[in-house]
Amino acid sequence: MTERVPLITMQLMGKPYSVPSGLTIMAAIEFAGYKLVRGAGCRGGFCGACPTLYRREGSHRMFTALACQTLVEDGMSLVQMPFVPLATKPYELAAITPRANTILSHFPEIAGCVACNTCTRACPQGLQVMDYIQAALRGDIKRVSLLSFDCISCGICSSRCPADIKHYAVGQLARRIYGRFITPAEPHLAERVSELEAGQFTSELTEMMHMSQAELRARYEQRSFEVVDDGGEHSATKRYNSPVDPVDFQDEIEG
Amino acid sequence: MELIDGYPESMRESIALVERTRPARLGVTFPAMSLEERKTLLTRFHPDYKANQKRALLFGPSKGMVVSHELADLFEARPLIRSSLDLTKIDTEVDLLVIGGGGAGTVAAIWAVKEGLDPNRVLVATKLRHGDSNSTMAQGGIQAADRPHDSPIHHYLDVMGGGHFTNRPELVRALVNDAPQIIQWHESLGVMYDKDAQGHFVENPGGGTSRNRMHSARDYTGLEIMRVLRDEARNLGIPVVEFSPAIELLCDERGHVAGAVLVNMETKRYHIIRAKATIITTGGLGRLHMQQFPTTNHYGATADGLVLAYRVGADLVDLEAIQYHPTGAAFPAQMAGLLITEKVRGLGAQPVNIHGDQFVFPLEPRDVEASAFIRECEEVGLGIETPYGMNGVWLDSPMVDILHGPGTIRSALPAMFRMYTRFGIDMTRDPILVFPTLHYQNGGIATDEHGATSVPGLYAAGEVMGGVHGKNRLMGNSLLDFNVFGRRAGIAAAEYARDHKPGRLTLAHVDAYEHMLRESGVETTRTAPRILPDYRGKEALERYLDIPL
Amino acid sequence: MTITMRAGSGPDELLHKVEVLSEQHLANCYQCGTCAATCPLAAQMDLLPDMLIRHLLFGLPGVLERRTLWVCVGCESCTDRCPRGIDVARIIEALRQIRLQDRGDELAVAQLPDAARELPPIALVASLRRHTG
Amino acid sequence: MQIAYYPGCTIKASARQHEGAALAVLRALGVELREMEEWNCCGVVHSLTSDNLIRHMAPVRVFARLREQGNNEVATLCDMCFNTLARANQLAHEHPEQIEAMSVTSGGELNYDGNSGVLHLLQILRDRVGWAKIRARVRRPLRGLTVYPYYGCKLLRPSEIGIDDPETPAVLRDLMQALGATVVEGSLQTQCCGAYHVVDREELVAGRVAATTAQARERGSEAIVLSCPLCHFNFDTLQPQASAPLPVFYYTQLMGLAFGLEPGELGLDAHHTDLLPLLEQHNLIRPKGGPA
Repeated sequence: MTERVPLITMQLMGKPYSVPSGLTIMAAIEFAGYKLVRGAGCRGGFCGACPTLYRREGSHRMFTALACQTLVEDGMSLVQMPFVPLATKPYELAAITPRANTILSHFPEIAGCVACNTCTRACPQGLQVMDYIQAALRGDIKRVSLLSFDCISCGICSSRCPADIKHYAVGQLARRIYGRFITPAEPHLAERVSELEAGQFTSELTEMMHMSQAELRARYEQRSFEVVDDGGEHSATKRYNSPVDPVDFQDEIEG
Repeated sequence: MELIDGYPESMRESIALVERTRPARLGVTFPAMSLEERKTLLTRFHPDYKANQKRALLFGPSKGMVVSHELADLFEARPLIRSSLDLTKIDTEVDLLVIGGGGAGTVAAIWAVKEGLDPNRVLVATKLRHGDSNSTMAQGGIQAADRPHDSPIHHYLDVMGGGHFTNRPELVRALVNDAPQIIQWHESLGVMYDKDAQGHFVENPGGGTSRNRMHSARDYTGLEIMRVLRDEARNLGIPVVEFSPAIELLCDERGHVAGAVLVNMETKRYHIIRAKATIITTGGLGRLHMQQFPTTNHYGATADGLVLAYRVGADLVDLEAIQYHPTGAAFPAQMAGLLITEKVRGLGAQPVNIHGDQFVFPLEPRDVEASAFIRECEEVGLGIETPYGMNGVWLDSPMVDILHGPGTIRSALPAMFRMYTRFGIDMTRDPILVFPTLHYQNGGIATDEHGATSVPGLYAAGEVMGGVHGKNRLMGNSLLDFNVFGRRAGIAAAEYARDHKPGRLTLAHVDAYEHMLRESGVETTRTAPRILPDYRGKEALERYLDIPL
Repeated sequence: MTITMRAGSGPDELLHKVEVLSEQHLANCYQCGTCAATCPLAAQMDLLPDMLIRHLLFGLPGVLERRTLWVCVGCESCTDRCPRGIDVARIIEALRQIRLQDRGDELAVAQLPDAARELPPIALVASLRRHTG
Repeated sequence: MQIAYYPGCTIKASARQHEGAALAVLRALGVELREMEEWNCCGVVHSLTSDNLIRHMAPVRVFARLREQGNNEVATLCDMCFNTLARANQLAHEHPEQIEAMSVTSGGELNYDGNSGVLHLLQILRDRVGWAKIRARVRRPLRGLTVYPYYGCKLLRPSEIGIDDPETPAVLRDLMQALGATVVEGSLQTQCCGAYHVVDREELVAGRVAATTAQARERGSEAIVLSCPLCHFNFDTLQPQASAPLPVFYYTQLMGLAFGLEPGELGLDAHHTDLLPLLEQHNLIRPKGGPA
């Protein structure tokens, strides 16, 4: 650090600690002398191991965050909530028939949603959680899947819900149903797998395995490359602009 | 520090130059290097090629292998338990013990059960939570040659070339051969890969690939695969014990692996697990912070499995080479080292220097790309300095939306976008600063194509296993690797468990290891496995009292 | 058995709570029995609506344990036909709410039979609203 | 005519045929229902106590969203949604302080003044389209078909919300007569079917359904016609086993038939009780495998 970093005070489970500003909550907890066993996972916002509840001076509200993705603030009073109990009935995906009430029959408690939106406000990923639960209630599996896709299963939604809904488990089931039954299967895949099973590439692969390094290098250097974006039917990149993607970050940018 | 939309004034000046050169750069890509040029660059700039940062292993089956000091320290360390530990009372008796609850371990357990093992006779032990792993953090994609104009042959060549032709051919064959089948399995499990309306996968290029075969699920590909696998394992009723790392393998009197000693990290109670077969799937080593590089890895990536396997005499391979991902975040400080997926470059973002000029082909293999970034900062001196001293180069992310239409970043890279937004940077408008970060353990425990190590009863899969990527892994082959070899190891271990019975448990190898340490003249109080890195603040530790409470 | 009758006079906590929650004045009831006569589910009730009002006014015990609370489905026939303008459905809703707050859910969602899981959302949502707190 | 449309959960689940038929019929009448972009469950039953604000959040949120999306009037097909929304609207209008309290606890998301209009589809048909126009659109009158209109509770009660006289409602009768059907009526038309008791007191619902269908049959009815998706589910699935069940129609399906719309649009095969024999008997659809 080339600048001198001012110290701030955070309350960790009620005890004040003086920590440098600019740290994430997780780094601040560690700076204070805690060795985390629970409450830290990927440390990059992907695993959901570090849900944190906190209050701020001057607000009556409870806030939620991922400790590894949020800067510590002066006057913050926080606790980590590294585990949210989950109990779900096992299911066999292959045995499910996707119907309008499939999700509801697995999770009847979603009928208790009062649309209070607490889950959405609590979601550290900024997902429209309540809307995907509502979509689940009316059997719109596609919408549940798209809206819940960025869920990291931290469980904050579930801990805050007055109807005790297990939002992240609802999203998981919907996505698996969507992925397996609702999106069409890749047409070329079965063909390629049966080619492989028939041993179509075996002799060429075996041949290459036994090539000298020099021969292999020569083949490698002569490889042809696929044009990155040919604009044709199989153009890889042109499909990235998915018109159905509902993720909206407008609030995050402007807020 | 005054920030303007997330960046300090000093960096804003350079961003203006990047914006100025952008129109001319669209559609003009810096040429790729020849193999000779790559080699020169690597030897001069890649961290792995710095001789003073490494030393040879003094003993054991891979004696003489030159590895990073940080890794050598772990091999030259004392076990956490003595051979006198009471092994007479076995806590759990299973057919298969899987050590590691990330991608490879979960896949192995699922396939062992599909192969016929009773789920209640399988145990997955994991150090953190089920799924806390590098698998979950993988963003960009998974390779599989499943389109008509692609083939396992092309894939094979790409993998071999990327690994500098040091890969074990039979492992690469297994990798490319099983890939389409793995994708098909994922489809049946309901993994939501990016697809078009007809079901065609969206397939993108990655560094070092000659065909577009990168399957993705937005930029949460690893998360999506991992959470589906975890859900499937739960539905199959496979028991997982969390926060319980293995601290030592157990052998029987023949020296065959026969289970492990687990420790509950919260109560410190140990558990003796006797298993007919054991699979190590403990992942990588980024949290050893080689040469003090930041890392993209998860909290538990401390090479525990390598240590355990080496203690029972398993061969290691290719651990000389560690993968530095070219694009770790370099600004802001809170994000330092976090992965910026290669998909950003796959979608057209160019790396540029302080003047906004290109200096390298955007999709060289990772070690080459990383070395070029280091050269630009350290030798050429055209890196961009951050207020806290770290240097980096720009990755011109706004190009993605320009090339593919507004909204592409938000829909194809939501994790990246969300992460930068949290720290006040809009990557659709401004470039992002990157520098190489410690990413992947290329080598590891040596196995055959069925995951069997040189020690009977012990299997390995995933990042902890070596040989398949040679000295350098290509993007999209780690998600593939843990699926292919997790599956193969699960099936092979299940078969092994059917015909083998472990004998009396012993920790004699611990004595033998201590003996080798002494013989090699290593005198140390270091212990291994490391289990977790220590990030506690210096001031707090200076006043730390180690007293019983 | 001794029953203490308070006949609407004196403090009665339950009566008071019901009156506040339902915003109805129970003493307005003159026991004509129209509500009971009009209720399509009266046959399943163990205390008819008019009697229920009387029991509350008298402070008789056991009102909260009556099946009537859960049999009433809120069709509001009684409400519409009451010559004294009493919203009987609100009185029963108030009792349900008091009971749910005291004793917890009347419906075990996790134990719903498979057949109930095949119902339209409308049935489950309504049932959960009336049977869970 | 364009009206914002709130479908409700069940319309998207077990009552899709009602929606399909309604949209087809309205197209034929030049009315367009435009589904709200984002909506949530209305809560189904209006909470009747004074301090249960959280239960009012769902319908109030529907109105807040309606406004956000630039509308001031909303139509619905479902009787329970209609009732819940209309009463929440009334609550918001009469008790702004309660809406304010809800808004405060929900991060200011729930601002609403209670000044929107809520329309049941039957009101649109009766009051905006008119029976005359409907009669004029009939291509294949339901001549000879005798139906028993069933209203249930939520269309009619409480009377300040209901769309018709709670004691002697006429809207379904008038509509059916406009389509050319014969209508028989009875005292049980306006009595509750047992509603959500189907979840855990099914016998109670079965009793109500048995009594009502017996009355309908006694009066010579060949079918029940109704509006509410919950009533529909109960009548369609819980009729006594003893006699052949009476077919149960949504009025929109009968309108579609009378308008001569494609039977495929009307979801006639989505019912538990087979509708087709009766329709074939009255020549309202072509028998399967019959002459084209």
